Amino acid sequence: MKHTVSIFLVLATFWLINSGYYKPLLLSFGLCSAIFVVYLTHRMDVIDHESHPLHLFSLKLPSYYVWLVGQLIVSNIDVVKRVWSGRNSISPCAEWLPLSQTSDIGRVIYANSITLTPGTVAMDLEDDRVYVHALSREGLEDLRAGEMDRRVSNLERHGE
Amino acid sequence: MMSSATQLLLLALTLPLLAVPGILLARNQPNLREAISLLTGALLFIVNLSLYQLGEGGVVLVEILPRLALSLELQPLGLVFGLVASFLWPITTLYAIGYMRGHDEDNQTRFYVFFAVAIAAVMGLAYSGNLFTLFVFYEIVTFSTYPLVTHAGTEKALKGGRTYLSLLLGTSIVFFIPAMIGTWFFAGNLDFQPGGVFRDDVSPIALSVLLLLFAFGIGKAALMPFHRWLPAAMVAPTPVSALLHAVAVVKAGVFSLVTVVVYIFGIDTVAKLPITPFLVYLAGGGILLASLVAMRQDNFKSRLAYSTVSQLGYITLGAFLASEAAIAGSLLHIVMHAFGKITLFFCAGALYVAHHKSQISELDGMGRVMPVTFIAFTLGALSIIGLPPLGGVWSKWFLMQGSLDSGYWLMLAVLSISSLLNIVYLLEIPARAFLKPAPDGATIQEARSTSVLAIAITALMCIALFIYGGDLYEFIRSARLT
Amino acid sequence: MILTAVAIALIVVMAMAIARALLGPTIYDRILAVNLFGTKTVLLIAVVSYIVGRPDFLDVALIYALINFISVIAVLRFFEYGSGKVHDEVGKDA
Amino acid sequence: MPELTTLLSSVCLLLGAFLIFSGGLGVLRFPDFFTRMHAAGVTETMAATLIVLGLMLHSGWGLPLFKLLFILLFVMITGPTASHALAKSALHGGLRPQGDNANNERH
Amino acid sequence: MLSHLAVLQVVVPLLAAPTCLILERARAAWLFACLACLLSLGISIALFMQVQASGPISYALGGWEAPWGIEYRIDALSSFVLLLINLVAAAVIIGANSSLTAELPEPRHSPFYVLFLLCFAGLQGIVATGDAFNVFVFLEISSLATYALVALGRDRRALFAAYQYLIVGTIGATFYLIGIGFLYSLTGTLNMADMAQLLPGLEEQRLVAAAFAFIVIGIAMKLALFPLHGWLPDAYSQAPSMATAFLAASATKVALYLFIRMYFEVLGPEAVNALFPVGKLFLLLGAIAVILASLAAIRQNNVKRVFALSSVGQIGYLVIGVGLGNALGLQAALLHLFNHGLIKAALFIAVAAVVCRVGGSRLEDFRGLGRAMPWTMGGMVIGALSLIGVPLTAGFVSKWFLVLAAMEAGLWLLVALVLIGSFIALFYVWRIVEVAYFQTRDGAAVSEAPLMLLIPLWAMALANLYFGIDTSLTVGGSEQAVNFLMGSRP
Amino acid sequence: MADYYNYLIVVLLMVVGLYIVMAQGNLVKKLIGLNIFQTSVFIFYISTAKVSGGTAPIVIEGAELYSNPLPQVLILTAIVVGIATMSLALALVLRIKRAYGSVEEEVILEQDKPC
Ligand code: NA
Ligand code: NA
Repeated sequence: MKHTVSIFLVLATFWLINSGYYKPLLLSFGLCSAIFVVYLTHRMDVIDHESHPLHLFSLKLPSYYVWLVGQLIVSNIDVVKRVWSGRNSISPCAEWLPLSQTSDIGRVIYANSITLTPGTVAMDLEDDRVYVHALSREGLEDLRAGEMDRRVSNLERHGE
Repeated sequence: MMSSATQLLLLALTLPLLAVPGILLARNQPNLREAISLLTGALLFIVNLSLYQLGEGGVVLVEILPRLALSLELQPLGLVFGLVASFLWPITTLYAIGYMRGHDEDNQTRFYVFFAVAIAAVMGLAYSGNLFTLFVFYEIVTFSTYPLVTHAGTEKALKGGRTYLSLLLGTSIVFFIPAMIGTWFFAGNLDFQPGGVFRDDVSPIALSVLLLLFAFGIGKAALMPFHRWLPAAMVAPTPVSALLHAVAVVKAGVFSLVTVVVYIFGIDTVAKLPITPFLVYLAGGGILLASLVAMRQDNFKSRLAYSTVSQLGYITLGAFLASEAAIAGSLLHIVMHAFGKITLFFCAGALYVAHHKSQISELDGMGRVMPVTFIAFTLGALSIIGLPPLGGVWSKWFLMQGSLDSGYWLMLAVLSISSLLNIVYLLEIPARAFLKPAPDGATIQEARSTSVLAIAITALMCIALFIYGGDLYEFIRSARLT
Repeated sequence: MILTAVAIALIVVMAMAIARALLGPTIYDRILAVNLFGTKTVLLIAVVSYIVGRPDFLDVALIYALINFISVIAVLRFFEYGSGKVHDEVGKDA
Repeated sequence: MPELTTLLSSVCLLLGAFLIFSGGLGVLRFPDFFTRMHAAGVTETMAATLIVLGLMLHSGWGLPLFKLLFILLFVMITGPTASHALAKSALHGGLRPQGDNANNERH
Repeated sequence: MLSHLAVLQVVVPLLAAPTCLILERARAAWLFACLACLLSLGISIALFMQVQASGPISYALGGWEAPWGIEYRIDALSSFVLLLINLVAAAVIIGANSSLTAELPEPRHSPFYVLFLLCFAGLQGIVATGDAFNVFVFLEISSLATYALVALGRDRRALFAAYQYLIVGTIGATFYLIGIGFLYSLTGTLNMADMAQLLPGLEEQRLVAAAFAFIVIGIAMKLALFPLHGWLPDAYSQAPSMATAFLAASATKVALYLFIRMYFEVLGPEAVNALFPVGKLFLLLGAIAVILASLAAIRQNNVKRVFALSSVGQIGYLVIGVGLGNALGLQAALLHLFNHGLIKAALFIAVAAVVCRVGGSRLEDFRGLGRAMPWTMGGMVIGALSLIGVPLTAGFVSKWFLVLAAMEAGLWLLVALVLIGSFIALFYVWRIVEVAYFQTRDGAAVSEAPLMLLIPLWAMALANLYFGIDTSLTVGGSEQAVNFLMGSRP
Repeated sequence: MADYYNYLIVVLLMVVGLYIVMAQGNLVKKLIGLNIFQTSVFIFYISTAKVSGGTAPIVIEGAELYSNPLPQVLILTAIVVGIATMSLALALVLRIKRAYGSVEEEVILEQDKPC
């Protein structure tokens, strides 16, 4: 139920922000469409903690984001450097790395974070490992060091 | 208040159709079924006789477009044809009883039903008041006779039927309809009227084209080269052949042609058209050619078929000669040939039913086995050849006079030569039958009594027509042709 | 002024993307290029909407972002399963 | 104060433009599909962020701000998803990255 | 009130469609669809009589006057065509239930009715609206419904046929859209009547010609005019039989209506022919269609295909009538539009009845049906005779006018072609009649078709006879339409 | 309309789209071609509606010259219709794929040959 409510709220705000017109007619249209979408999601049966992970919202999430943004900046600079300094500066490699998350959503967050940071891409995901392609061996080693893995797991641990 | 002519015309049209449900209901009691056909036939003949008494009158059945209607009209030409057809229907039925049962054919009910429908169509055709009506009934004749032609239902019969239908419908769709629409286009109406419907300002070329279209479009007239359907239709049982050759189909054809010449073009116009000589010679050539082909046929019925082709040549010739005498000649010939040829076919059928002989070479001495049949055959043959004391004399006489009037001397020769050929290929049959020695142990064995009766009647009619031919001629001349 | 510069940069990158799309060599390079092109279009629209002073074009950018993402996924699915090779997964998706 | 925001936005925009360009260059220059993917990633994350940020500063308070925010969020969410899907299907499609010394027994 | 009928004509089926979707039970949906179609038929009759009595009816949608708003305009031509569509639709929907029960699984029934009503509404919209773009919308509504209808067919080939049709149809509709775009940019209006007024005054007649070219190609695809007819035989032979009956009788006719509207009212023959001899082109294509399609029909072994190809040929006649450009030719085209609608309805309903009982429409499936299904075959024969153009059937009347028109134009070769065409028709029809009546059926006995199929079949068959004998309605209606079209231009 | 470059683009897209529809054997690619073809027409409409110097026809203060909104409305409709067509077409392709196991034209025709 809470998922339903939250998704409805999300949709409603999305509408309110995107339509600049606050006239009863248009507002009612917005209401209708939001309800309709909620109905559809129900029919598709995709509203649950998987698709709509409320339980992850906590103080740890922002702090993780902050850390992630930091990572982003660093890795962006790194990749751009390699772009300008030409081919022999890169050492592409792909490997399976272990992961410690227990829930699907956790693994997905980890994999997405990997992909989000330039220089590394999660290409495949299995229960206990993720197949990563990195632009440079260093990037892969950093991941193997496992800080990101730990942070995500801790994020998820709060969820239980 | 409908005039009695109107009522009688409608009656003539509907009477045969009224017989249809009766025939269908009685399909399990053959005697009752045939009785219905016979009775209706007799009634129909009486109706036609009373129409003959009235002499004039008409009725509009339905108007499809302005000046395009189904309408019936009494006129002498139609009366002659109507009388002949309605007289021969019961006779043929009489004969068919013997034939069909002697042969115990399947689908006899279907046979009698479509026979009746065909007769109804012939009535409509004979009394049609305009070209459109004539066309409609002409096509109904075609469709209603198809099941008769394919009566046997064998692949051979179906093949023959296909030729029959495709040639007749083909010619009428590709030639007849455009001719009709062209007539409408130039004349503005299609009503039959003595002297023709066209105004004088229509170019003779256009008229010639139209006449040519009619000549070939009316395929039932079997004008060469569109005669193939007639031999093809030989697959039909003999009563049907009789119907085709004497009563309904080919006669419907030549009658339509004569009507078109007289009432659509007008004989004076036709006489002046540039195309006419060509058509005359075409008819003459057809007469001789078909006769020559007929001589080489050993199959009894197909010899008769080609004989018909050439005899029809006489009638079309008379139409194209387009003098009053010639027209009278061709009308007379419609009658004379009807009785003559139906006799011949009856005889052929009788032979087939009684002795399963269909080849002329098998007929040696059969005269002693079937004396009545072969005497009748001889009479019919003589009538067709045109020797006294038989009806055929009259028609040939007036046709010859007609070709004299129109100045086609060559046609005299054609007519006389073809008569000689007739003698050769028709009289060969009784000659074989009577002069050759009989097959050993031959005893008299005619076909069934009803058939023999029919044969006798038609043969005697050939003589009667010699006696009353003059009156018939007078009646025909009473028609306003111009 | 600066906005224009950014727009030009974006257009140049889009040109690069097209070049990559043409060069390939693999189909995935092309899809990658197309996706890149799309995401840059989103930014371009956003920038242009400020150049011409009609921020309401931002809606267009947003919609375009949506469509671009969906279409890329669709194309990927097509090349994974649909391209003539028999895969029953397509059937399941009906 | 306004000139400060203008300055900031200009910086963001120019930086973004530069990163974007670098990304595009990478997509052109890098040897194989997987490496190009990383270059593309650059343009989707930081570059996009910077440009949108620049625009936000430029537009000032109002609805457009939120719309830009949405756009940014969207790019951030869909970008990696798209590249992941790409990489995955490339892998399925039989494309092998260079320096792939992983034991692919499950492939 | 009467002016509201103009829009109700479209709205009734358009609203009935979703209602059928809600009534999920097939039988309920069917009854409701019947109700809607009969109501619509009533409306069309009322409109026809109204227009006959007192000129065109105009209705401004939402009160916006043309050219800004969308105008619904029922004149002699549209009321004539509407009458045909409604007659056919009523006949088809009445028979649909029986035919579907035999042909399709239960769950596909109510979709059929929904799509049927949508298609019906779309077709009527095309005819009823006076707005060129609105025409496009309705064109697409009806087309989409049609594609889906075809895809409902039980054979998998139906899917591919529907796909092919979709491609061609969409291209056609888009071409039409381009043409309208040109006309709009030239005249600044989408209202066809206003276009007709404005176009003659323009200098850029070349652009007008371009617009016309696009529109003609677009419509020709919908019309299945040779050589753009490829989609038709597959679509018609794969769709559910009753769908085929409806489409064959109405869809191509509406396309021709649109064509006539554009050619004669909006652009004007003389204006167009001054730039390019379109009329001659139509004559040529029509003649080729008549001959080739009819010849192809002879070689078919599936009766549905035979009649489908014959439709392509008959479309040839229609186009010839239009191409002649004289009043008589146009009237012939309109008459044949109406009569051929009735003919094909009768024929395809008969085929549906056969499929319903025998399970197939191959030639050999017809063996001995003359005895086994006398009523069905009787109806089919009447339709066939009308198709050939035998006197006292509707087909004869239109052929009569067509030949007269060709004679008036002095095109004697065309006269010959038309008649040869119906001669060939005789052949392919005869093959069926012969198999049905003169060959005997082996295997399981076949019973006569259900009454609910015989009723519409014979309604159509008798209509063929009636309009072949009492031509006052058809000839009168078409005459009015011709006078309206010929008079509509300065 | 001084310069006709927009027509040039329209024609180019149109030809490309039609070519793909004709030349491609793959049903999905055909549809892509069809889409391009339709899009060209949309562009045609919109570009003819452009009033030089006019801005998007959403009323704002300080703008007096707008482009012609009607064609844009029309094309909005046309786009919706186009999407409907496309979705129907794709649904058909899916079912074809299930029935024939392929979306290649010649494969499909090959399978139906014996009939
Ligand atoms: Na003879
Ligand atoms: Na002779």
